[in-house]
Amino acid sequence: MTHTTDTVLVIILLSVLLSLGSSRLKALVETMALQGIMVSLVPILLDYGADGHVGGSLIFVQIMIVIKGVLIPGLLFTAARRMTIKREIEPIIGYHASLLAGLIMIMVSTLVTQRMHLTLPVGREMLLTTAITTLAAGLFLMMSRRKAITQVIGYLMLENGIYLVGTALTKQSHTLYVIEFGVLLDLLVGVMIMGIILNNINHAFDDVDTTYLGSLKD
Amino acid sequence: METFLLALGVLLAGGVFPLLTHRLFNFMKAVYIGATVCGCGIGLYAAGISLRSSEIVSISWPWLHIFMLSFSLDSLSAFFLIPIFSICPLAALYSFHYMNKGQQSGRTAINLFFFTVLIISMALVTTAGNIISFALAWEVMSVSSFFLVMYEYQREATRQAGYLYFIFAQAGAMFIFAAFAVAYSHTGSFSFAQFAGIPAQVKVLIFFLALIGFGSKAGIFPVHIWLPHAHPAAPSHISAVMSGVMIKMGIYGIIRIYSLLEVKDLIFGQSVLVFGMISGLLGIVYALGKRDIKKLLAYSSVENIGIILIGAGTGMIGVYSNNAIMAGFGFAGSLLHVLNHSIFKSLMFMGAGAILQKTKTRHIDQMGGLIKRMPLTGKSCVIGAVSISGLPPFNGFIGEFMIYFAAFEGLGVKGPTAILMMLAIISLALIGGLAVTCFTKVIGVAFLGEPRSDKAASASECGFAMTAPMVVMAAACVIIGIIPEPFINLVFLSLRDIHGFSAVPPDVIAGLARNLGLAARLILALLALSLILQRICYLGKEVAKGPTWGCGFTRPTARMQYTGTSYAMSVADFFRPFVKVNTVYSGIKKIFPRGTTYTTRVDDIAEITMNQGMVGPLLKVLGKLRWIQHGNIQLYFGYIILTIVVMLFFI
Amino acid sequence: MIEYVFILPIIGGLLALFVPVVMARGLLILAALFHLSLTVLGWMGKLAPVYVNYFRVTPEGMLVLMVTSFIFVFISIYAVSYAYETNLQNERIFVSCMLLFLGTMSMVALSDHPIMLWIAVEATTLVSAPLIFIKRSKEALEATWKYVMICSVGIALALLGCFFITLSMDIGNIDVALSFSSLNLVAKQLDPLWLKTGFVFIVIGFGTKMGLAPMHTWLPDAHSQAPSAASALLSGALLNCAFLGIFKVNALMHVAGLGGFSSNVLVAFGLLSVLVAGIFILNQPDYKRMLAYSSIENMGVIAFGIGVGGIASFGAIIHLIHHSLLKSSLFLSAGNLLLGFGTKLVPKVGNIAKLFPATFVSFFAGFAGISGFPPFGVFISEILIIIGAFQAGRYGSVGILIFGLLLVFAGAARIVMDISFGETSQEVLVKEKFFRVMPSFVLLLTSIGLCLWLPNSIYQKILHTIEIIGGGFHG
Amino acid sequence: MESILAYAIAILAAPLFPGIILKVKAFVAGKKGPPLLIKYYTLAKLFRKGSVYSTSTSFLFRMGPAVSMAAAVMALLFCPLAGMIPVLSFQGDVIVVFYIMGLGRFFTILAALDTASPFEGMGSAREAFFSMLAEATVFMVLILFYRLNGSLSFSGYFSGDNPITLTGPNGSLLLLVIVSMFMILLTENSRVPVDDPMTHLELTMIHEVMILDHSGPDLALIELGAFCKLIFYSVFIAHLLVPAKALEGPLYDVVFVVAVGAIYVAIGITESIMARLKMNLVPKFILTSFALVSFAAILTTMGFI
Repeated sequence: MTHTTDTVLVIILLSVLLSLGSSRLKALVETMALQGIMVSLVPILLDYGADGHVGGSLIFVQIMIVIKGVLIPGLLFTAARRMTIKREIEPIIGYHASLLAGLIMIMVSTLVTQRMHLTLPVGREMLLTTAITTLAAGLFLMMSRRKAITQVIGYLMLENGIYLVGTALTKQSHTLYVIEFGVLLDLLVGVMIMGIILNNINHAFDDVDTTYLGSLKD
Repeated sequence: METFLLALGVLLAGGVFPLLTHRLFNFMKAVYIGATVCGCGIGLYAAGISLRSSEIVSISWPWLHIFMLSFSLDSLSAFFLIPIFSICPLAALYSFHYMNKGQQSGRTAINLFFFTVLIISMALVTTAGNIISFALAWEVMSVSSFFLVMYEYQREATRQAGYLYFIFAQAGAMFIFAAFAVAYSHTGSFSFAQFAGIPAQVKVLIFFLALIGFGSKAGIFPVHIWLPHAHPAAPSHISAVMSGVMIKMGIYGIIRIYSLLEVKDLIFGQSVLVFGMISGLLGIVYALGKRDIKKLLAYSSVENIGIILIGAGTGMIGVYSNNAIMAGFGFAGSLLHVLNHSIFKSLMFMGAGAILQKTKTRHIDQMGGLIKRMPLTGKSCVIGAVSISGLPPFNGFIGEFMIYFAAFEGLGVKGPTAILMMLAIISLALIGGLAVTCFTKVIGVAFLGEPRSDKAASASECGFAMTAPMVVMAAACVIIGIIPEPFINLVFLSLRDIHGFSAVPPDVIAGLARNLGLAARLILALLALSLILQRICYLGKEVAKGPTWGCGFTRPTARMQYTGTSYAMSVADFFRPFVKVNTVYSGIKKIFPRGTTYTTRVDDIAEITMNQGMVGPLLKVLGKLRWIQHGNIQLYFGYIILTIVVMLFFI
Repeated sequence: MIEYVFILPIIGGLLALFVPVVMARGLLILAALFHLSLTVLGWMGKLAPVYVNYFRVTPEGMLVLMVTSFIFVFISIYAVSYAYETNLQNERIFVSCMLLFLGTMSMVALSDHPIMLWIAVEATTLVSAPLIFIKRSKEALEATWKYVMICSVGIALALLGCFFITLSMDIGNIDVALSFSSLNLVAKQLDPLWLKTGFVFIVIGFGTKMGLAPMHTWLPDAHSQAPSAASALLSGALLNCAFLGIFKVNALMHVAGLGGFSSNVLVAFGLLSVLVAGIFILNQPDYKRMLAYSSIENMGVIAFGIGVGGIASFGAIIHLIHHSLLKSSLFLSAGNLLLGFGTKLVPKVGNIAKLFPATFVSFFAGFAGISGFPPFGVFISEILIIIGAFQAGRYGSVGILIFGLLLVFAGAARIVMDISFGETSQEVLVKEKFFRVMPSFVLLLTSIGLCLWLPNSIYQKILHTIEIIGGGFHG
Repeated sequence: MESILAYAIAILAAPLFPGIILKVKAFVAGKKGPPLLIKYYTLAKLFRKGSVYSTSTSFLFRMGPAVSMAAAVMALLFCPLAGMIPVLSFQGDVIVVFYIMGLGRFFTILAALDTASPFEGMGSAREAFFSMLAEATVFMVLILFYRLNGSLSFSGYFSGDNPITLTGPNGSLLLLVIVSMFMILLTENSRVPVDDPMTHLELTMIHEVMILDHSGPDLALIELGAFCKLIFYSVFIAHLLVPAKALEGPLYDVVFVVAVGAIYVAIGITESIMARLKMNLVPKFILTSFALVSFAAILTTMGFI
């Protein structure tokens, strides 16, 4: 099923590039939903390719899809809807430059993957490249955008990337669903809290621009 | 040792007492003084026992599973206990009338409590037997003295002084800890006993770290800066104890660490000597330039620390060159000066305190004529001033003489030592001359002549609790001066336990002590004779009273008297490159000028250098770095990423 | 079943959302006391974990748990009195989050599985965010945002680190349960490169939470904006929990023979933190921020001590205990000042020696303690750390450390003296009250007490804790 | 016994010698000058008089003369006169002597400041400053002597196996010492070019202004002390001039007394041919003497001797 996996990975990469180039918040959230679903699919595809036992993980993947693909984007969507300004007007790094940076990130990730000298199962190089790109793009997004909501999206992307790294690198045998679930729950609650704060920021400043959030300094 | 602990116990009980009974103001003070005197008496007795017997007593308890708190009492410790236990009760007595504000009884009680803590911690510093006990006692000493300085915290100057002192205390402590830590890393034990086995280069490092640390407490020249701020800020009996006793703990530390390291190098003695000379000379020059009497006395402490270090350095070089007389007299002079300085400096500070209480000013140019209004204080201070200038027949001379003696002995040593000894002797001579200038200024301007302000004119003698300690100390100055034999024997006795110290032939000591005593008694006798002669000459003659001859001025006023500032200025000017003299002169304008001002101020170059050369630039650089916390969350993410990138290079 | 230690507070926390405010207050104190008694039982070894895959009673965990539990009792007393006096809005949320916070922190202390630890640490971030936000001011909002975002990103990196450790297992072809205790047994077979990478990410990740520079940026904001009870908890307990994560991985590194690397990393972060704290404490206009930076400094000192190892690691653990006691006491005193003056600005407050004598004593004593003056325990720990650093031959590092400590001391002393003795024109809004003063005194006295007499069980726990990283007295 | 006799003679003869100075000065100026015994007359006159004490003064004002007198008399005790051994002597007595003189100065200064007169204050400041510098020279001389001779007492310097004399092995160095000691003598005894005892302008005075308010027996004591001090320094220099080993017995004593007289003559000639130095040049003058001795002392450490 490498084809499917690769397709999924390419979609993830595309979503990364899309999010780097998009200025509309709504579109960003939608992209994230797509990415969340795709990321959730990766382990099951890999697993299926390996030995075919799907069982418990299937339920888990469903939960994950719900959380990453529906709940979290939903939360963000609600948050975004309340905002008066629905565009990232003046990003710190422009969209074209961001896209270019995204391409560079993909290249660097490929390089890094090769330099790691890991004996990965077939097909996982691509996964690792995607993972690192996603991770880096997440961090990049957080640094280069002013809107608070974009930062949450960046954070989600970072999480996705890390999750992918985890899937790519480690054997599934370590997976304890309690743990996975715990991580997910943290993510969900985290985004919920971020959402609440976003709302409050929006309420307090009439915008979710982080330039307003710079009064605490030395 | 039990006696010693009993003394501490009595002191502690006395110290806690005021906290409980501060509403009964005078009763509290009386009981406190009683207990302190009692405790210190017992402590002196314990020190005496220890000096007489040659065995070293010690005691220790386990602490926190990992340490031993150990205290031991050898002859050197016992010697340093003497000033602690003899000056402190006098200062406590002094405080009875000095701290006379009943409405501040709570604060007074706290002050008395910390005073006791200070006494106890100083006693423990001198007896500490290992690294941990020393550090503990040292820190308690710093923090308790800090609170004592902060007594009058409403004043801005006091807060500044307290702050400065706090910083210096902590920085000094850090250096001491570092020294101990280096030692520990080579001995692997907290005990002092194994210090001797440390490799020679490491010993140098330890010694210099400790020298900086102890030096900042003692007030060695470049790190003395806190001293002239803290002493004026503290209540006078506290300044007396801090200046007379506490800073000697720094000296104790230096001598102790020297003795423990059993050093063989010349560099130790040389550096101590050089620091001594610098502190001595610049200390007294700055003292001369100051107008604030307590600041002046504080700088004079720097000077006396310098003299003590010159003695100690000479002694160390003597040990290195196997010259028993040089070693013996160097150390002995240094120790005797420790004792002497504790007496006369406390006396002077108490005198300053008495003036301060009565005239409400520390500005020396606003005093004058006080000896007629405060005769006991004045006379005691004259004796103190003669002693502190190192003049015979009082005690200051005895110590300085022994240091001279050692230094002259060192002139015979080959190599660079002779040059150093020459410098030491010249410095001592210059210090002596400057001290005379400085203290004639203090006495002449503050106590003699006509009062320069109304407050000085209306001053009166202070209470017996304040004059009694001063009289006792003045008497001690005289007694040590004219009967020096037992005291010289005492210091030689306390040198016993210093390592590398070979005994000086007793006949040399005895001969010298006898001669000094003889000289002192002779000058007193001659003085008595000439006084009698003077009296005889005036028998039956008419002695008239009249105004001072005005040299042609018909209406001299008190304000026309020579001020202390002018008195000192030519000397301060002479040392110009090391002393910054700031003059503000408004000039004479127009044909009929009016109201011009002229002020000069002497600034401490160490302080200027510290402020402008170190603290200023440092604050500037650090201020620039505050940009780090920029408030921008994107930047903060950037830090994290940067850290990752940097760290990945190190994997 | 030791899991009750965190389950009960979490249940209590959830419950508190639905009961009347008065009951919630009672619940808070009750839960705190109950937690303490459970902790004591656990300390004595009476309770064993049930989910052995995830939880385990370790000496370091018990130390942290004990400290947390102990200070929580007194902070809760303060918090109740504080909430009562200030008519805190959303008090139920406040109480609930306090309890959840306690629960998640206890969970951190007991976790043995790296990712469980991670989950618990992330959970502490999430449940403490409302605590910071409780006042709903714009500044609080900003602080909370920064807190949540920076910590989340940081902790996400720690998760990456956990994955790398798993990877190092896979490469070493080891198949054991993923838990610190089992990893320690096979540490030598782990792939060193990936273990090192994992360590770096975990240090950066949990270091963010612990407040190591340069990831500390959220800390002064969050600590200064949170209500003082929460600040005390953040500083006194939360930072320790994050430290625990680093400590465990560091121990693993030591067992794997990579102690040299991990030590250097910790020393570097430690020194940087101390210096950064020094920079910002000088001329700091806000006394709560000053305390926050002081926490950064102390975390730096702890990291430094652990990194140096040997006798210094003993010092570091002692430092951890006493820092928690003293810093939480300081934050509680600062809370009294904030209530009393209504401002956090140093130039506006002053003369508390006269206006708030009891708070003055506790504040000044706390400051003296945290600066390393006896009879407080930081004195011992700083000496031990300095000694240990020299023993390890890190002369340059210890020089920087001492410089940094002095910077911090100089800055803090200036502020504390201005507050204590300086003049103020501010009016006193609220007088100090017994229940808001008592907790800080108890915490201070505990520090003094532990400096006079260290119970054997604590001593043994510390020794066991540092045994694994080669710490101790004769090593 | 001999020593005590010599000591008594020295004190009694002390006022005689300043007469020589006056005579010499008069001679150079082409005048007749006062009688040789003028100082005795003055003293006698002063002792007969009463005094006026300023209302500003205290007991210290009266102590000043007594102390300065006692100090000078004490210093002479340690000084070997001619061929006699001194009345008292021990290792280190030189230090005691110079410090005792310091004591005298201390009280003179206090007595001056006690009068509240601005001029006396000014004089005191100068006196303290200059004598501080002079002290450095004196101690440098002591250092040099110790290195030459290993002794720390006056009697030790000029007796024993290795006495300090011009004819000795280090005679050349002593020339430097003699010059600088003479300069110190001029400084310490307030002679031209440092100070002018004859001046009438208080602003320019040093020593004289300090004793302006003393009168009668007090002034006499001060004068007597000053004479003793002068003779002390002269004797000291005379010892350097007259070779100890070359002459013996009474002849030596005679030559010695002549030498002392010669020094007074030299003072007189100096006073006649030199003008006073400007006040700010005085420190330079003293430092010159210091430099001379230091040069000599450093030579000894460089291995030349």
